Amino acid sequence: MEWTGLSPDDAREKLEQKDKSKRDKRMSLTEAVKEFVKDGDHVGVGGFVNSRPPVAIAHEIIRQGRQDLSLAFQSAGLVPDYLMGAMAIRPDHFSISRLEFAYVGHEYAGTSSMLRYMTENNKIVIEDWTNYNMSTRFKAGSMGLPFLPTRSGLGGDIEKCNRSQYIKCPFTDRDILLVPACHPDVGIIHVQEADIYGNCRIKGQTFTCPEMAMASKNVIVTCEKLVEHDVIATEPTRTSIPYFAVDAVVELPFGSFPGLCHDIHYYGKTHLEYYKGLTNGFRKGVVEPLREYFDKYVFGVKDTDGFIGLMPYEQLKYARQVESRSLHLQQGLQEPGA
Amino acid sequence: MEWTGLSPDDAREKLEQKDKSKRDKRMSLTEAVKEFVKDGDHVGVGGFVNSRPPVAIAHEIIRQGRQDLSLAFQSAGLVPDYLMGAMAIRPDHFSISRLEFAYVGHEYAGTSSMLRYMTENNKIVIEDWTNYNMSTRFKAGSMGLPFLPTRSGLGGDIEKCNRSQYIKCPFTDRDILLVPACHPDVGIIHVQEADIYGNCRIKGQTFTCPEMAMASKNVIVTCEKLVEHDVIATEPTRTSIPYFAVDAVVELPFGSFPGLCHDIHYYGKTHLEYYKGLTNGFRKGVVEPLREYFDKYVFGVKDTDGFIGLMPYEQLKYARQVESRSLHLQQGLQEPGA
Amino acid sequence: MTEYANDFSEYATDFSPSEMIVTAGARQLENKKVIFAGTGLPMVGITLAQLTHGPDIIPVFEGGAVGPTLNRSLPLSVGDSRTTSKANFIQGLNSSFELTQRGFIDVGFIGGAEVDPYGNLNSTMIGNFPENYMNPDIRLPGSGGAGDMSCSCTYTILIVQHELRRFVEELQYMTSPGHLDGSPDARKNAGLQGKGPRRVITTKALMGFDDETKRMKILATMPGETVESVQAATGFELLVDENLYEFEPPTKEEIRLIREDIDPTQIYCKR
Amino acid sequence: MTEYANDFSEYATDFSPSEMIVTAGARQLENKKVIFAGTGLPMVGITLAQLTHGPDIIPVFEGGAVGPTLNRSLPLSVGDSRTTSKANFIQGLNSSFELTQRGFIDVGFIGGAEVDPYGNLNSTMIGNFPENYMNPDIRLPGSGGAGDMSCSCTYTILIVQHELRRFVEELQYMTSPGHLDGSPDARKNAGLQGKGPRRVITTKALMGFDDETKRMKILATMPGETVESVQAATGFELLVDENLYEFEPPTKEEIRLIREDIDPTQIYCKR
Repeated sequence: MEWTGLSPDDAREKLEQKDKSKRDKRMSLTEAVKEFVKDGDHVGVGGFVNSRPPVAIAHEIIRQGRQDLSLAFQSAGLVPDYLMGAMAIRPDHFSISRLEFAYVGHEYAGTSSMLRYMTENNKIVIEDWTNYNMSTRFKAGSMGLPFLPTRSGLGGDIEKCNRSQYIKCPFTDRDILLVPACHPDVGIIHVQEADIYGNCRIKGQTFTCPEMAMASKNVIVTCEKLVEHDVIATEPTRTSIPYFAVDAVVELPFGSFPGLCHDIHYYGKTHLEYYKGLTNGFRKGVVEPLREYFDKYVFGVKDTDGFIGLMPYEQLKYARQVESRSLHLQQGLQEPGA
Repeated sequence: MEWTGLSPDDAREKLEQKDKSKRDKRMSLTEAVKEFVKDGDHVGVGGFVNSRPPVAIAHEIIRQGRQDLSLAFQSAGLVPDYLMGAMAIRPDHFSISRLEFAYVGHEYAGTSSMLRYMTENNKIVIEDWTNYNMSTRFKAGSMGLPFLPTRSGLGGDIEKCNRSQYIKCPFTDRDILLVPACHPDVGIIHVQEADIYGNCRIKGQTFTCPEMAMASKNVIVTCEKLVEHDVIATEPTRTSIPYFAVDAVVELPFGSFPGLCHDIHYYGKTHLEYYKGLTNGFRKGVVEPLREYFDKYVFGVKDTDGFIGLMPYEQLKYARQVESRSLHLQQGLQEPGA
Repeated sequence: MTEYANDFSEYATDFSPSEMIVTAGARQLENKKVIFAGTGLPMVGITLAQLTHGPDIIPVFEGGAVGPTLNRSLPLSVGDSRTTSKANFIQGLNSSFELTQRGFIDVGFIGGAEVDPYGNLNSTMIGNFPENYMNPDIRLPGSGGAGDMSCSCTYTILIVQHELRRFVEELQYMTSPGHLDGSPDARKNAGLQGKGPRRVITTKALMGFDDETKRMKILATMPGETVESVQAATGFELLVDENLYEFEPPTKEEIRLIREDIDPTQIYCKR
Repeated sequence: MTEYANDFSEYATDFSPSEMIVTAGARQLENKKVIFAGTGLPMVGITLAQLTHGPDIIPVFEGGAVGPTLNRSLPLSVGDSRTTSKANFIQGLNSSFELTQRGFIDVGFIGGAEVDPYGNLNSTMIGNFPENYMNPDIRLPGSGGAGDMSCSCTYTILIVQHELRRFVEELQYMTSPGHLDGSPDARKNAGLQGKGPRRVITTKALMGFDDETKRMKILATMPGETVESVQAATGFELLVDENLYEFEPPTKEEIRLIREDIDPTQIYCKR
């Protein structure tokens, strides 16, 4: 078995050796990416499709430039599309060599042109799984197990393109699939709230973020809002990720924009669809607009504040207003610039 | 493999056939036990040691009388001690034939005299596991899997007395243990809050109650307090057990007394130690006081309200007052009758 | 054929293929059942069902929400915050799929790009598999959760656009298992738990599967279609049910709900 | 030998064996480490450590609490609500043990009834195993979580009452694996992750394990004890460390904390 990221025994060994004390882990995103994302790393991408995608972290990785990253996630849209877009534009500066995943796309906003470009032109190694397979792989890692059994991803062709293994269940005598753990070198996750130690509170669906955090060797968390440790300690059953699974805490409002951040803001639909349109164009040979996008929105800014600062205020305001509202309260709201 | 409770395939089949609609599931404890606990059933016991033990349900099962129950839990004290006590006193009326467990005892209050009596006199079949093994078995059941792998319960004699199986991990080539799922016929669980549909909110540690509920064929829940469905729907991330895993909801304050119920009341130490003392006496041949206890506190009352009604009010009040308080706020409080 | 309308005047006369398919999908969903909703048209269908005959349907979304009320406008994703409103229970992907694997989900409602006679779906690639797996002719988005729903929901309902190139005797890649090769106990022998696809809903027909051979058969033709026109758009031979009937058209009320209340900006349901 | 006191006048002169053992246990716990606390004396020891040199110790309890402050008086159980006060994270048993299996727990602090030279523990039964497994001479409570901590904490510290019948060459039943048969890589070959026992603390001695043979060796004798008196209470031959020393007695402050603040009603720590 060739492990991407860490093998289960290596992951255990590294964690045993780690300092698990409760200490202030705040740092800038620049520092965090410098320290925890290396060439060749296996990167676990938090969020789900375009919900809580770690866009800010992805942009910073692109700015700093890395080579030969591999990515692991269940379903994602913006983050792989930004990373593959950057590679398409400046492969000398940034590249990914492998994807382990279940879905790349934007659901309502269509399939991923960058996935099509990379695969149809044979620029990247892929390994297909189902959503549950990938979630299970992170879960196995978070549990300290080399594999978990599953009854998903069987019977068709998916199991033939990945490293899962059949066994005959010794209890039922029926075939069952085992999926190997996934231990990313680094997990990148955006959450609503964290304290300075790294205790995280996720609002709404957790997706597979807690499992990914606990499976990864290192974890960078960006949060909408830093909260007092007392807030965490008052209701510890609401902590989604315990502090000792986190290495860097970066307070970064709009850290998943133009994706959605539950309870904070809805999609930045206008910008999301704008970027999506540029990738569609790129796949059809219209290269320059995508390059200009990166020059302006990623390389042209120092950090996430710079990126968000380029968004029309009305779009940010709309995204905040429309989130978590009933149809009735949505009346009269309309996204500007759409 | 001989399955106690349901086999994984049977458990799946039964659940597929079940009505999973959202409907009012309130009933009396008498009705719930009559409908869902049958002779020969494999019973999953919720709670942990004497925290949230389903005492009221256990008493009602004893009152109604059942034969040949088998019990499954990680660590428990009062519930198995009540059930084994009842069997010791009136084996014609009530009996259990098998225990699958990791620990029977009361921690600070000592080991279980009833476990000693039953095993040392060869009256019961036992199967030893670790706490994590049993928790994993319920978890496997809750996940719809016939087994889960684990690195606990290996290397010693525990694995030799139970139905776990070694395999060589196909990914690491290292030995790893597989523990079979546990699907009780009925799970008995006490929680702090539930709505009429069966959505449950557990305060504090969940122990293994959610997993047990989702693994069991049927589930009886007693709750300290029935809450409006709106309370659940306002913060659904706090729901510990989803409604469709529950078959009967019984509002029953003090349903785990003299055990502890997080945030509601601390142990009824005086009564707990009183009962524990009677079982110690019984093992040494002093039979009558235990019989008198059951005649008074279990058979002599109609229901849980009757049992709690026999407790001195000051003890109930103390148990409520002392719960969740800092040492400072505990000053001046003292358990009456101790 | 008048289960949904009192008389012919209540039928819509102007509706698009997407609207027909969504209406047909909604009508297949029984009230009080637990229904795992795939992305796209299934989300519109489930909302329509909730607003008509199925107010007590329990939707489940793979992002982690069980039993929400879909009252915040159409979700743009199965991980959208709009799938969580007034839910009963919310966790994450592992939880949703474990509930499915355990048997809590009655129906999986899924879309697919390519389907074969046994209801197997492809949403991974067009091209030669395995030779060109790494560089396919067309790369599709991948399984997402569809492969999981297909494996473990008690049964599934599929929505597919009815085109010759999408209804093929042999898939180029099998992403989501249906009845596999149709042999007896094929699913069980493969290690699967759910019973597989029960219905296929298209712009042209409502289809089921033969009890014996597990091959697709026409149960009803959509308004304006015939067995011949359906067969002509299908790349394999379809069986025809002995009780074949004509599917009842959408009512004006159904179309109004789709256009005004559910998908006014035509996100999924084009006119 | 004066790490814990400035001069001899600070030592307690009146203390019980339990109080000695708890003090010794507490002193073995490093500050800022994650420590999984078994029931009974380990809970007293961890609280004492938090109140002295280890304010930043992170206690973990199998009931589900990570990193609580033990400020509500001594828990009567590892599932007690008192283990949850101001915790960082609370779930349930699977979560605690998964964290352990993953490698998040530095130290497991465990009590046991019977121990062998390799630090293997018995807390299941006295009698012939396997013959009399179903009807033992004495049935003990069972593994609880001790077997799990022994398997998967990075290392463990054991507390055992030092009596001849409890220190035996061969256990009647091995509940919690220590160094197994002491052979190289015995734990790894058995499929275990943690490194096994590092310290054994008793009323008579502080012990460790030989690097090569993995057999128990005396590191320090408790006040009033000698190598001979320790050996005389042990049912197998003990090695003696070349740097053997006399263990520093409890200070008056340590005893005061135990008696006044931690266990005033002598729940675990008898006088």
